Amino acid sequence: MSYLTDEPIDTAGLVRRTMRTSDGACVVFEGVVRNQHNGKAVESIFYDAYRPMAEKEIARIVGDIHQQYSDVEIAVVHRLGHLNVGDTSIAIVCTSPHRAESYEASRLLIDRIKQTVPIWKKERGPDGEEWVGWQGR
Amino acid sequence: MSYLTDEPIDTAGLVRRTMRTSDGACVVFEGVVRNQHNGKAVESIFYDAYRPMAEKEIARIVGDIHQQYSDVEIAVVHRLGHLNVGDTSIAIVCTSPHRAESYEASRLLIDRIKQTVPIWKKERGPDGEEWVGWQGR
Amino acid sequence: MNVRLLYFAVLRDITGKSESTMSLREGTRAADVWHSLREQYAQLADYRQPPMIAVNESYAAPDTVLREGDEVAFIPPVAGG
Amino acid sequence: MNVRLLYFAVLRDITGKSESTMSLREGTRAADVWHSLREQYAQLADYRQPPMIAVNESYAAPDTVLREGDEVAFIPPVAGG
Repeated sequence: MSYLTDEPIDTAGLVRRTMRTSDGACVVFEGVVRNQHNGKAVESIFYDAYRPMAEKEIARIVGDIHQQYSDVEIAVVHRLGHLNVGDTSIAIVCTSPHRAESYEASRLLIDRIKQTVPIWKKERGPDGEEWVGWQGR
Repeated sequence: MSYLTDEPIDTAGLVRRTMRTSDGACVVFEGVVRNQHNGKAVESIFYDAYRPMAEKEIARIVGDIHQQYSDVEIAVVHRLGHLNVGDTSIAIVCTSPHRAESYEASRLLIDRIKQTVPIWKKERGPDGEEWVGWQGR
Repeated sequence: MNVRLLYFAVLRDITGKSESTMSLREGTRAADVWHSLREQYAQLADYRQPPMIAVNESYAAPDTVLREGDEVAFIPPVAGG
Repeated sequence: MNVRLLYFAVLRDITGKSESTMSLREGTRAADVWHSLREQYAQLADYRQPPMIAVNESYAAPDTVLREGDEVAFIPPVAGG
């Protein structure tokens, strides 16, 4: 299964396909396009990726976290392309018999995905557009 | 608005009504009826509550967390009555500009709700039924 | 004076009712009401320590002195979530 | 020998292409390729430190020696999530 999609993310469907009858807890993280970033207005975002490598990187991260939290079932979907304010860019679903593991796994997953997965975003606003992270180098 | 319901919880609708355009993160916790508890098979659960007091307690907890995490928008719904395995008993939605606060607020909310809100559950399985927590006293 | 007792969860099952009115002497404390329930219901006899207590929809200490018209509920171990 | 270069995000905008093939001497290191891009594109001239580097879809050190047919991508600061 692919971790990347060009379509709107169906978070409820993802939860439904992830939950097992032995799970008592489900923690969902959704990253959503905000209307501003560092004080600058944002109207939309274009997400770009090095797709085959991004798939491998996410798979590696999911594998690591699954090894560390073997009770946790994990689903991750990152959307690419043009997104508007309010659109979900990433959904991470963690389900487990008890809640502590799902909270921890969820937090680690998003932190690591943001660190190393080759995905980029170009923010568009009334003042033009820019690739996030490049200007500050 | 009431924090208690006798109907299935519409988590996606709750998220939709909670998100603001300035929010970039949404953390959802769902508690779900499991098929076992301490090794005993569970078929269904009956949730009972001291309703007016439960409403006040949840409101008090939400107020406390909101004071501690003023950037976080919070929604909580607890379902009462008869639930089957796989049904969501509680949904907690936290949204904020950045993710750290929503994760922390979400975790604190469920921990505190489980500690003090006057809600009880009677588990039903092939071996009969029992009120959770009473036997162990 | 009279207080209104509410019964939830296991206590409703044990007492077979969801509420009752109890006549009390002035100065009666919440924990005293628990002990009178223990005398009436054999299944509660072993529970010397009262569960958590709510007076008028708020948690209250066991030594809270009750007043005319108070709504009193004993709160068995909660299990929400 | 030849390697295939992939350009993403800001680097695609700056170079105006999404991939190219580059002829290299044996023993060329990944960072050397970055420096030849800096010579070609004025907007990259100030970036002495290469960004993260991927060789064949995995992160690799800047001093990695490239081989015939390698797929090389420079990874600007990522911003997924």
